[in-house]
Amino acid sequence: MKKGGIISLIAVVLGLLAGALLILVTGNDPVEGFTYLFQGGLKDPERIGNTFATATPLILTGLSVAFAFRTGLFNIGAAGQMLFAGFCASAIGLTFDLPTLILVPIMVIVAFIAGAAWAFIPGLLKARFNVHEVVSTIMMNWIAYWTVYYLVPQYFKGSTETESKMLADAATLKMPFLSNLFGGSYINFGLFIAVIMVIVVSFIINRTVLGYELKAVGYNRSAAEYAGISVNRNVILSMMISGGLAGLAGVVQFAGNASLIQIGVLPTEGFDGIAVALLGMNTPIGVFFSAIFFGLLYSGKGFMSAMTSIPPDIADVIIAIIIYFSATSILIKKVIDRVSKSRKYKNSNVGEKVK
Amino acid sequence: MEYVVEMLNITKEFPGIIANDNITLRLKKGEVHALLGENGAGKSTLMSVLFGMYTPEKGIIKIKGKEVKISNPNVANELGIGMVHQHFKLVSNFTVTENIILGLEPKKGLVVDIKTAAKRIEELSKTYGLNVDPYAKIEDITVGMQQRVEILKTLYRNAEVLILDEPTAVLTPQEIQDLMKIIKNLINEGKSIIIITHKLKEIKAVADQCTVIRHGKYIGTVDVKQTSESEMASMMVGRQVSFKVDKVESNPGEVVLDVNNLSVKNNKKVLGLKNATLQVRAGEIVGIAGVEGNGQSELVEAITGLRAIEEGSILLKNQDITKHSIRERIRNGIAHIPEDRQKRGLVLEYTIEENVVLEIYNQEPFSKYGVLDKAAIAKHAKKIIEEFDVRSGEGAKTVVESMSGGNQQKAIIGREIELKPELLIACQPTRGLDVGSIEYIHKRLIEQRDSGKAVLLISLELDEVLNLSDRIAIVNAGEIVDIVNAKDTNEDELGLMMAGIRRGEGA
Amino acid sequence: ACGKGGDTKDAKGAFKVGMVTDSGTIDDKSFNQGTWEGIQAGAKDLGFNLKQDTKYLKPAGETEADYLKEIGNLNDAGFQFIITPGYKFETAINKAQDKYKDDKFVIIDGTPHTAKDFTPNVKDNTVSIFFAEHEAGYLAGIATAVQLKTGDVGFIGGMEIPAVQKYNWGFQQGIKYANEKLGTSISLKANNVVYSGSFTDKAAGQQIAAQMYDRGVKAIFTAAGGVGQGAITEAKNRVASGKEVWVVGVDVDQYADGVYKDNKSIILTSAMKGVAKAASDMVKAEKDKKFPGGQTLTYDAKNDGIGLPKENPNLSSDTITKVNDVFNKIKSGEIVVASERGSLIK
Amino acid sequence: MDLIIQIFPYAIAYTIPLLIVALGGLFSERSGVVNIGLEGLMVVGGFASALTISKLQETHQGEVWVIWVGILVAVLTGALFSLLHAFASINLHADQVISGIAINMIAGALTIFLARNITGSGNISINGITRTDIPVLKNIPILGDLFFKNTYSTTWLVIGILIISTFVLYKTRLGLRLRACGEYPQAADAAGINVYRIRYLGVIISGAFSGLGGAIILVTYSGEFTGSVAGLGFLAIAALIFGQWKPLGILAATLFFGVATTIANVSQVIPSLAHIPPLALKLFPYVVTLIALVIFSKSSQAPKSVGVAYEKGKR
Ligand SMILES: Nc1ncnc2c1ncn2[C@@H]1O[C@H](COP(=O)(O)OP(=O)(O)OP(=O)(O)O)[C@@H](O)[C@H]1O
Ligand SMILES: Nc1ncnc2c1ncn2[C@@H]1O[C@H](COP(=O)(O)OP(=O)(O)OP(=O)(O)O)[C@@H](O)[C@H]1O
Ligand SMILES: [Mg+2]
Ligand SMILES: [Mg+2]
Repeated sequence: MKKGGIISLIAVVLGLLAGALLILVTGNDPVEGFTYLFQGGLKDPERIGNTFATATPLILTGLSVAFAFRTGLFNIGAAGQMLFAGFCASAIGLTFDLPTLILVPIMVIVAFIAGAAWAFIPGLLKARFNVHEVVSTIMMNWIAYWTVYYLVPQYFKGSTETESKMLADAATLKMPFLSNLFGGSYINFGLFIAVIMVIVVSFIINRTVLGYELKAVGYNRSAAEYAGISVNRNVILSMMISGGLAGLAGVVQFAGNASLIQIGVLPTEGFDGIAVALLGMNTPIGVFFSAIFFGLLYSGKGFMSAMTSIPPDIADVIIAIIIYFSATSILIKKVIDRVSKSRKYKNSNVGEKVK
Repeated sequence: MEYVVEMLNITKEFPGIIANDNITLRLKKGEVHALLGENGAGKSTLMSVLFGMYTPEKGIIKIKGKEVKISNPNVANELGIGMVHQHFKLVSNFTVTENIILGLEPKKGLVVDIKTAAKRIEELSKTYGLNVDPYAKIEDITVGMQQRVEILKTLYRNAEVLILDEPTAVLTPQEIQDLMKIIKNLINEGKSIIIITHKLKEIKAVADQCTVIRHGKYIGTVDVKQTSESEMASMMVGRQVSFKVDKVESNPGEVVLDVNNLSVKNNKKVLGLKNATLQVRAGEIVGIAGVEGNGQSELVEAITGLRAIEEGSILLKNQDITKHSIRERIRNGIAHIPEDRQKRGLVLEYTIEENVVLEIYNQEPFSKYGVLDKAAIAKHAKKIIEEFDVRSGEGAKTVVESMSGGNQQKAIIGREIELKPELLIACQPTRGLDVGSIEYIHKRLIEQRDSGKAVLLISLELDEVLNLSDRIAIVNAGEIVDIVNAKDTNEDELGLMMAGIRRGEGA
Repeated sequence: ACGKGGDTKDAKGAFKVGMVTDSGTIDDKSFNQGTWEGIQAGAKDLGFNLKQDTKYLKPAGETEADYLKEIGNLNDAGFQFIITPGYKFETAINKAQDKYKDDKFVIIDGTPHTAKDFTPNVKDNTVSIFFAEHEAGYLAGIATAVQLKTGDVGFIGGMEIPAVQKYNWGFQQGIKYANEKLGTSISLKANNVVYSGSFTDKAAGQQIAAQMYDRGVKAIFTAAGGVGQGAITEAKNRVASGKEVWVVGVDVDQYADGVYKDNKSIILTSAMKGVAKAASDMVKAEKDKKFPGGQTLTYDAKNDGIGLPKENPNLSSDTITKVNDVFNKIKSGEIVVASERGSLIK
Repeated sequence: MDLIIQIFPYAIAYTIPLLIVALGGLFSERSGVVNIGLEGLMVVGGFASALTISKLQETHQGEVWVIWVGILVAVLTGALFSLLHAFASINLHADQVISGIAINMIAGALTIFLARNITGSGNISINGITRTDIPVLKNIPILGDLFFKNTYSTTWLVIGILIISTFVLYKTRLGLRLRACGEYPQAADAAGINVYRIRYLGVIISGAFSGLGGAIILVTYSGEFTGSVAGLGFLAIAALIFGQWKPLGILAATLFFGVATTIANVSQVIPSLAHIPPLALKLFPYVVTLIALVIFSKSSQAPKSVGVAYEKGKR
């Protein structure tokens, strides 16, 4: 894992270097650009708060993807799970008039369940029929997209046909005290949910019987089956937990960072989650830091763009290149191995088997 | 007489291991040359070098006296060298013809000319007595037939020199006989052959010369006619070996496993095991002898619950477990050393610690309230590592992927024995292991028997079955042909029965 | 570059104008583009350094928070005159006008209000601008009807947002008026009034337009962003194979988009709203220290804030005369175009 | 039936890019490399052709060869860009799915970035090609209406490629080798075939075809590059699986998507469809795909070694 962290860091550095090159090519000053990029995300409490807020749903979708990954599944459907769960949670928030302390926990739980339910279908199809989850979750994304598209205007039409009614502040995760602490930023309770989930997921994966089973199934289905672990049950369960985490991202996004649902958009956080998980080497802690890093780039790029004439799209290019580098991390790994091996060889008997 | 192939002072290294260390091998025209060595001695590697799949670090290769550089298999083909690999290199949903012509496809215009190719294959098949249908699909033909396709592949490429890598490992004794005939035909047609094997009897039967390597090093080349089997064996292992296993008379007790009229479907959805009835008692080892794919896997998977059954019943200590889940069967005392240790037996990404609790991680003391107790697990692992001599780089924390096959196997065996089972099913427990490990594992299996456990042994190695078992069930085409006492039978008789010929029916 | 929150104006008296786009892009051939072009035009007239003194930012998402973030970025970079197109900015501007009291805001197609309370809350540093899209749609309806005289026409909208709906309703009323008063016989069937549900799905635009044309529709009024582009593609295609079909453009003069050869276009006319004019007006007003803070402006027929293009090569002079006639009647209040659906289709 | 005839030409227009991209995916997967980056490769193709065509049309208004030059550039660019994926997944044994995701991200971000820098705008519009009827053939009853009226020249190009691809895959040397590499690369390697080269070829073809698909979208129904192809690349992958990795299966699957999506899009205009809830129509293609995948799951024809990196000498 330590090596994984180093590889991610190297990928980040290489991505930033490539970005710097691009900035240079377009006739701008990379040092200036990066200065403003990071200032934009960190300069004052408000910006720091916004960076955290931007990172919050990414932490959760990143966890969602990483969790599935750890159990051998590729959940490309976090966007749909997030959207559907966000819709269900918002529906609760718009329908019931309850005190915040009761309503919001219900919404959070409903979001988790809705996300899990949405992911249950691909999980079931995978377990029972061996339908590849990449395809089924893509289909489920579109099904969520159109379902929400038609249900929002039908039942929760807001000021126009294209958006839902706005949630009352009491039905959101907003925390005025926290927001004020960060200079009026829109940071909200979702961050705590995300951090708690990082800890919970980390605990599940590393310390529990459930995590042991899920990983065993992910690494080697045949061996899990041999040991009497129910493979199907675990595949479904894993997809559901992954979907539930994406669902939490949904409530955090639509009842925290925003307070209404716009139809006609699949939340980009769902796809960014893949990149976050990847850069985080699929470990909860890694996901946390890589989400913060993504949040930093996303919230800083506008400022960079405002202060210089570097197009804001450069941030996306940098992220994409970082992902390519971490996808090809084997190259980096080889270099590291070579360096550490040549060291190892020096103080061991050459010719002995390296085990 | 001139040499068709000379490999001189070949050295080939892999990261961390020297697979071939200064090896020399010379093959005369019209000769069958055996290459002998233990598992991992470097035989396949040496032949891969000759076939252009690896480039050696040192050494030269001469073909018909001329020095050559064999940079890839195409070059080898052009030089008239063909290889039949230990693991067949056949595309299973292609036809025989498609497989044979792959890489050397005749064309008619733009189109691959299957017809002409098939005709040529048919002719070759006749010439060498191979009897292969050029239009059959690989997945539909027997292993023996597939091997002939591999031989045809080399002949189609006009190979002068054929390399056969452990060709007999997957064959029935009768198929082995046929192969020997084919080898003779090939020699008569002017081919030269290198055959890899660690079966001394076969070398005696067919080879002229024998080159022995050990731990990647060249030991020597002998004239087979002049050398005894035990001489070759000690060259191979480096010491005097007795392949006999010491064991006392068995003392069978009550019936532990009782399989009645069991029928099970195989992966192709047809009955792979038909109406099998078998009992294993406490304190005895029952061996299953048979060629791969004759119902052994189906039997074991049905007993362990990995595969649904069609008909029949399975009783464990008089309790009907036919409908029990895998986990319940493990609880009830079935332990299973799986035939494919990397596919079934281990989670390669897990450490030794994690692997030794694969079946019991959810029981106390290894977990409580759904939370793993890492200390208890570590203690358990330590015990197994010590008792079963599992060697690895970082002790209990070693990721098993990085361990050698023998040590992986020891870890599995330790884990299963530590389950303290009533019935121990051991499938191919020594496959791919060296002599030292084999001896050790055999000792542990006998120990289990002597302590009153029922042991079901499945092995493709007749020697192993004969030496370890008290009783032997022979399977053929999914049926139990017969069950005999190990003392009352021999390899020849078993071989006949494995080919489906019952006792007394004669050949 | 520039320091934080510095002077609104530099030595030359130029100030920096920023814009935040809504979900569309800066080249959406619609109000994002219109707003930006207006800013550029205004700034150019005033002799600004376009590269340094004007800037647009594209938010990462469409939430209030995303919008506020970009507004904050502009503010911090010294762009203290900020124009935002679209009703989606309503709550964001409502907060921004309090948060950045030294900045000036122009919101187009919307008015600041809180989440719960829809009463407009236009502070002194904000101007809210609306357009009478229904009047523009009305004129387009008249022009289409008079030019074609008989036959079917259709409407393709994007998503059902207010501006698009108003175009639609106005268009329907215009057709009706022409049929009743100007002797035309144009029909607009319910099936031919469609909201595609997207502003980007060009394939859908093409397919819907094709179905309409196949069913005898001669001209389609599109108010649908990229979906409209799909319809234009389809129309060009048909004209190239000798058929006569038309598209009525929206927001800006789309004539150039419809050119298929020799400067001939399938754009019959366009229902324009003066987004660019509004944006440039505001920039100039600020420069002249006449920024109408606190007001809600409506750009309509009366102040030439909406209309058809000056040049309409595809309209006969008779048509143009009649359209102008109606235009004047709207100006004078003789004709009142409803901005509500009422009994209209969809 | 009438309905089908009415919408068919437009359904085809939608089907064709999907078909060619899925066909590209077929070559990649049959050679053993999963390519989830088709979406990004389409975007790259769309961008390259848009840029080329718009530049050329500035001086050569209305000339058809301009379009074809644009398409050619798209094909080449797609092929070139796919090398990134090939290198990662073939030489570096990277996780092919992840590498594909990275390709999608790079393509999306880089094209917009370049478009902004080159043209000052993220969008590039062009004048596309027009549909024509095929003389004589168009008069065949029903078939003429379905297939030979209102067709784009690119449609015939793609149909041609489909036929050639089927031929290549099943009748030629290359096809045999390609399929062997996807099924059991060890066998191909032992037969002296350069597995890496074949896989590179498979990926490059997928890049070229995806680029072509992106360009076709541009020159037929879209007329404008906007930095995205709205999930069509992913849909192509679904069609590839739905079509069971066979050219004709893919044709059927993409045609199904084309027709179903077109029906959903135009339902409001067509009186006989107008009463079906639009949600049902929109969901139809996706739900049917899921059901179809379940039905086909029993007899999956996936190349056995697809997605598995081939390491020479690994046993
Ligand atoms: N590609 C490889 N990379 C690393 N090590 C390898 C590779 N191939 C073989 N080895 C190692 O080289 C040694 C010789 O292997 P080889 O396959 O030649 O043995 P063998 O004599 O054919 O054994 P067997 O009887 O099991 O077939 C072994 O230790 C093996 O693990
Ligand atoms: N194909 C291969 N590729 C890479 N490494 C290999 C390969 N085969 C073997 N190795 C490595 O080479 C080393 C020796 O493996 P091998 O299985 O030959 O051990 P061994 O000497 O036979 O030990 P044992 O007797 O315990 O089986 C191990 O570290 C193994 O991981
Ligand atoms: Mg070994
Ligand atoms: Mg070998």
